[in-house]
Amino acid sequence: MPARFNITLCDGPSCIHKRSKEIVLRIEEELKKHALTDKVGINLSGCLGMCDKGPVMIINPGYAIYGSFTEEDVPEIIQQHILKKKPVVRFIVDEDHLYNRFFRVFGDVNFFGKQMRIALRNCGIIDPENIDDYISLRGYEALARVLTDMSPAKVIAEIKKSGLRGRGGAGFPTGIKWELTAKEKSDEKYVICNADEGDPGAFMDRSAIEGDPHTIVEGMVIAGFAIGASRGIVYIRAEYPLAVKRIKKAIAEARESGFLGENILGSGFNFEIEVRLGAGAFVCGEETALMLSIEGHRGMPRPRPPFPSVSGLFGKPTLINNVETWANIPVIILDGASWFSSLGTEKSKGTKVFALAGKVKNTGLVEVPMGTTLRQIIYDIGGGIPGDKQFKAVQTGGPSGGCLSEEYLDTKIDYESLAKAGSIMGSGGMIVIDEDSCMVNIAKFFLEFTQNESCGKCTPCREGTKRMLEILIRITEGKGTEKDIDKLQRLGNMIKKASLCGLGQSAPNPVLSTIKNFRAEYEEHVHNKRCRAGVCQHLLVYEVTDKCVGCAACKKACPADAVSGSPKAKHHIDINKCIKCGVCFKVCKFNAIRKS
Amino acid sequence: MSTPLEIIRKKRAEAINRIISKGYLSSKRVYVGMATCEIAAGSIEVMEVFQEAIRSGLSDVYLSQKGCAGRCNLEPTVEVVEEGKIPLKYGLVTKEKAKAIIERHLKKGEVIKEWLIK
Amino acid sequence: MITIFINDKPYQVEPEQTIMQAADRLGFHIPRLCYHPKLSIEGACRVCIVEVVGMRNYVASCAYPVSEGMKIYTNTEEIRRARRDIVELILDNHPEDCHTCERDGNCELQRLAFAMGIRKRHFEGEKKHYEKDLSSASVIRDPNKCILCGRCVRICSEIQKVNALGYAHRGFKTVVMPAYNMPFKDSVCTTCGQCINVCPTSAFIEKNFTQELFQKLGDKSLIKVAQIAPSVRAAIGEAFALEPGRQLEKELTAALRKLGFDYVFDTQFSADLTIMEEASEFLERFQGKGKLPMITSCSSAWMKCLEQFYPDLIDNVSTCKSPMSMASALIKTYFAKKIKADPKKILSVACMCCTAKKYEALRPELMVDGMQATDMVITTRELAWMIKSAGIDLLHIKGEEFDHPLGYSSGAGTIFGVTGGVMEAAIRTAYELYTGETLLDIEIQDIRGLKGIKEGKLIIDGKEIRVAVAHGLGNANEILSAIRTDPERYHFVEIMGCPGGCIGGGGQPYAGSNSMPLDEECLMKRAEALYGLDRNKTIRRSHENPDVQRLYKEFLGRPLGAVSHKLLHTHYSPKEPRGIVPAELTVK
Amino acid sequence: MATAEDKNINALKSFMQESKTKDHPDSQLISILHKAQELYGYISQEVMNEISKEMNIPTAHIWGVATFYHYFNLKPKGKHSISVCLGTACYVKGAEEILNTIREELKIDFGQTSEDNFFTLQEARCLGACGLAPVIMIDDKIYGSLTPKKVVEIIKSYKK
Repeated sequence: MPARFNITLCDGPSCIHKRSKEIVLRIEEELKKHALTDKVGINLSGCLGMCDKGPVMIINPGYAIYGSFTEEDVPEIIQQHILKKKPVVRFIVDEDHLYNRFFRVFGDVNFFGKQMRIALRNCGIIDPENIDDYISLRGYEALARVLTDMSPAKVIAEIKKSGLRGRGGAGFPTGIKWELTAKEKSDEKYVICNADEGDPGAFMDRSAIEGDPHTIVEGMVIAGFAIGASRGIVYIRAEYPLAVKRIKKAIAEARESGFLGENILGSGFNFEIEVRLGAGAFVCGEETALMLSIEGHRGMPRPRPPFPSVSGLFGKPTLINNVETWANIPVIILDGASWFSSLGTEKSKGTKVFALAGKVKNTGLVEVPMGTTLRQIIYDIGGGIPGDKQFKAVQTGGPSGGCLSEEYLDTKIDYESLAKAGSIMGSGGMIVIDEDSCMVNIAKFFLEFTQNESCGKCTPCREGTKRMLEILIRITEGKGTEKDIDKLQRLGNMIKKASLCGLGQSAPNPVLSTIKNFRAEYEEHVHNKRCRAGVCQHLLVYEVTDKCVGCAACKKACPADAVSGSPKAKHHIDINKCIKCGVCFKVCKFNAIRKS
Repeated sequence: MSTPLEIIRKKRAEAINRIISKGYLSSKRVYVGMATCEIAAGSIEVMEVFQEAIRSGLSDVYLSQKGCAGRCNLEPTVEVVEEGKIPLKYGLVTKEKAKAIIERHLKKGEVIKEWLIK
Repeated sequence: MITIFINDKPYQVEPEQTIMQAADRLGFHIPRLCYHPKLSIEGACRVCIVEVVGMRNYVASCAYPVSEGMKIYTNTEEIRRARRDIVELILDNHPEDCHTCERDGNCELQRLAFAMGIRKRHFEGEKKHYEKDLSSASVIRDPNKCILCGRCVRICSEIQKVNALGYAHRGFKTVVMPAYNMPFKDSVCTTCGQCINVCPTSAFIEKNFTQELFQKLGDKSLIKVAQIAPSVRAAIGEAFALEPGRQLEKELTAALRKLGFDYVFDTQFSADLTIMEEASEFLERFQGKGKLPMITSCSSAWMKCLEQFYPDLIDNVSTCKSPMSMASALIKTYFAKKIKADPKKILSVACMCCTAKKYEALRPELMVDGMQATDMVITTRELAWMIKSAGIDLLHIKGEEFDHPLGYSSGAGTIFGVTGGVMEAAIRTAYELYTGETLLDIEIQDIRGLKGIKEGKLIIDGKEIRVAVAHGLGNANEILSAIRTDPERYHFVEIMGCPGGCIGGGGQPYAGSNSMPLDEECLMKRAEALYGLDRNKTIRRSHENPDVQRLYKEFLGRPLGAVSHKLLHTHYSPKEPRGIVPAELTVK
Repeated sequence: MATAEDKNINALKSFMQESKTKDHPDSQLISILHKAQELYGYISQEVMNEISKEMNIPTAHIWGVATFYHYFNLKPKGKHSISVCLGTACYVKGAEEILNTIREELKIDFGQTSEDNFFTLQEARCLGACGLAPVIMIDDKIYGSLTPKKVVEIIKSYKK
């Protein structure tokens, strides 16, 4: 059973100076006293960056940050917070809005206990259509702070220091992107929020905008100030009408309250945001295609350089970040880059939101610190595989990502580890696959998607993915050869390196990674004409079982005359004539047809 | 001249006052999930049940919508917060369940344990 | 200068250029397909990829700039294989009918496939299948042959600003087509044929009349009459592997007779005639009878463009027919009478550098006595093919002279084929007609050359005349927009639909294996061939052409007279669909 | 008297007038197409011609954009539109089988309208109801946890 509580104690030099080592001992003692040792985990962390308030301790769930206490206060905190589930307010650092959240999500500790919510901090907590709710939880305070006593350079330095990387897929350091755009001289610059979330099965951005649209607005205004831009654009899928409505409402409310428009909060800074709708093209998530789409063109990516930071929308320097990245900005400003960078792994800081779906008990949106393992997400948060089925694979990164097998379950979530394992972080889709799914078919599904979404501009993606798909279809129909697997790899590797944009460059990933991690399944399809998951229709064998009453429904329905038998006697399917259409299976009212 | 920080503090105080004036300090607060996913699962009907109840006299309850907290498979969700108590979240709420929550939990204070998200 | 390494060897190159440009100058010809120096960078075909040390992926050399210390590999085993596979992918979705294809032996894709060493196929699968569009009078569109390099789309929008073509649908289903996939003939297409020029395959090709013509040439009951446009002689040699710039006027005349034509006339003669009419028309307008500026009307693509894009400027356009249509009108009247033949028995064939002339020939306004004046138009390419197909040795043939009475031309008629030529010829005549003096300096340098828009001034009898010349419909747009806002800006404007004028026409020979279509150097050489012909003539002014003078004396009377009006002038009217030149947007 | 048709075209025209007052009016093309679809349910050639004239954008370009984005319908739709979610969660849970059932039942494929003009079949990437996978949406109503048999019943219920 996973630990229900987690105590994270700052182990920085200044906290050690304030007797944090002794405090640990005291906590352990106290836990023992209440027989809580196996219900509460204790972690030590690097400096949490609140040295003036040391010693500092976070108790999760709840993110209650305790500071400026002594060993003597430990029993009270343990008894109140953990036993009585009532945090000791007087030690809680700052007017911490995170505190509020503790009780809010408490009823749901299995799901939320391992999570850490930064980007989604307000999602499911506030009324997204009421700016007062957002403001009451320190909303727009980060913006106010920036406008009060930070220079643009200082804002950028803070974002750089936080180690935040783009949450849209590639993981480019956000601060550097800001810096590059800031240093371009131009009469006009643009800030864009990329909300063209198109991965099948991913809905992080939609939830974030629907649940907390103001944080996006706030993040964008801060960026506008930092890079010297006065125009922002939210490019969002038209398929998300509610999200569109809420972001529009948030923009209007923010304008009314003086967080947008002229002379924001009396600072003299001006910034406007408009909303542009996508129209059903996955490739528009690619930044150059997105900008062309805003300009009123077909969303066909163009070669880079020039990069958007130099020549982007309407030829002006442009800063593009995705929804989740924007949602992190206000928190970094409010709680500090040091705190943010204390979370996560060496190269990937903060948290990441995943849309957990597929064959897992608790499907949903989860936000976890970088460095959490796949196993923790799938089993601790997701509750494992339903129906006692066997875990087979986890697909991360959507159609651009890869499928990882069981041996990778202890991979820590960060950009580099996932890439090393053969997948990507991507925008955060996470699909759990169990033994009932065929990996060749899964690869086919993703490739069908990218093939359908290819813009058609460059040859490798337009023509190459089509050929790969044809080969996969051949394999799933039992017509594949050993050479086909080699061809998939040859094409896949070429398409990865030769395509114009990220869509093409990553389109072969699901295929290549399944060949790498599940080659045996491919070979079974090719050599033994067998699909172990029983998914590939053409490889199925239909048989009549003893349940057959001889109603002849299947015989009449069979388009290939493969069924024989006299009335009221058990029928028989001629495997050689059977075209595996499955009609007999569908028409049988007695469940007498078995496919295997 | 106030600094932006001073302005925002003032705005926050105003915002909190507005929220309170809408009945935030009622003894029970009810939050209905109203994101696309929740709506797809039927949360609009659920919301209507609560709204109707308030219209027909249910008092001392603060009703609000909220975004998606991420529990896809248990939607629609309804959260009941009672001052000083642990918040409770109901999952897979239907119109009928919503009526029961009003009758039993909101009016009589009886927690319907079997519908809670554990 | 910066240092880059190509295949491990250091080179000093200029910064601020692409890898491809640098490599070209160093003698590395990186294979390419969608790239065209006159068009925007597409980066789509991925044939020009190279490896760059430190880059995770291959780099499209047409789009990527060089930088100090960059290590580039253009020919490793890996990149060769990737390129090869990319070209094979293109072939996989291309009809494998090379030996029955119009461009067999002349096809960029075919050459590329050969150069990539594709001897075996790995990835065949489903191919696209679309209907051919045969509706246009000039240009056939065959989407099955299209490899989506987008050059046609770019030339149509960027150079011509016609925007008749665009990409439609997406992914594997992407097709280049006119709006709504409407028949080409109903679109805004001006039939200029530049899409044919830049197409690497035969997705665009002229409507071919060679078989029909061979058949008719064998018909003994017909009197077969040919005329040759100036630019045909300047370029046809390229189809016979000659370097650009060698004119084959006399050889062509001989070849046409060998093909079976009874009379071979020169469109340059009627060019002289055009100048007589047009210069007179200009002088009339200049003296207050009619609208100024006057705009030339020789280019049939421009005429279609006028009616659809600039109907408000119709009154500014000269009413003169094109030289081709003037010649054809005379062939079926004046000449028919002369040889005492039934004009209905005359087959009038025009050999043109142009695809739009095929469209022009069908214009009902140009009918003469109820007959189509020009029965058939073939392009330089079609003519070259016919000569080869008939086994005529064009390069070693003994040259012959044109027939009379429509065969003799002045140097002014010759330079009609080059941008600025009509204007230059008109000035040579107008000046002398108006002032009665001889213009000494007849080579007007201001309006020569390949600059998009050329302006000049001349003083006639103390009055300033401002002239402007544009070639390519995109450049024309600039001048026409200027005229719309300031009608006083010019007095006389020449517009040619194709880049370079007729020498760059949509019917000219395909570029060879080492040249690009619309290559400027090639255009300059074609131009020089015509300027050379002009220089070597004793008569260089249209009004001095003795055959033209005789024609007026015997038949026409005087320029702008009643007979002229009937046979040599025409009219234009607004047409749908209305064309649109967007203000800032170029189709991407 | 203003017909519905006049009303629509006037609404579209005034939307375009407003678009022209903004910076980079050409860039409003996609918004205008959205507006047109909102008004007419689909985008006809006549409407594209209208946009072309009003906004000074070549029809070939408008056509290219309209055909690139799958959100735009270029043909009128049936009385009801069925969107089959092909998001990953639904796919893993059998959306393909659901889709094939609908295809067989109505004899139409994506983007097509049944012969009786009753149903138009569309694909959706994720309807945001992953918890109910596999799902379809008919008009605005979501049907979840489907089986082939259930789907057939649902379709039949609309035909009654």
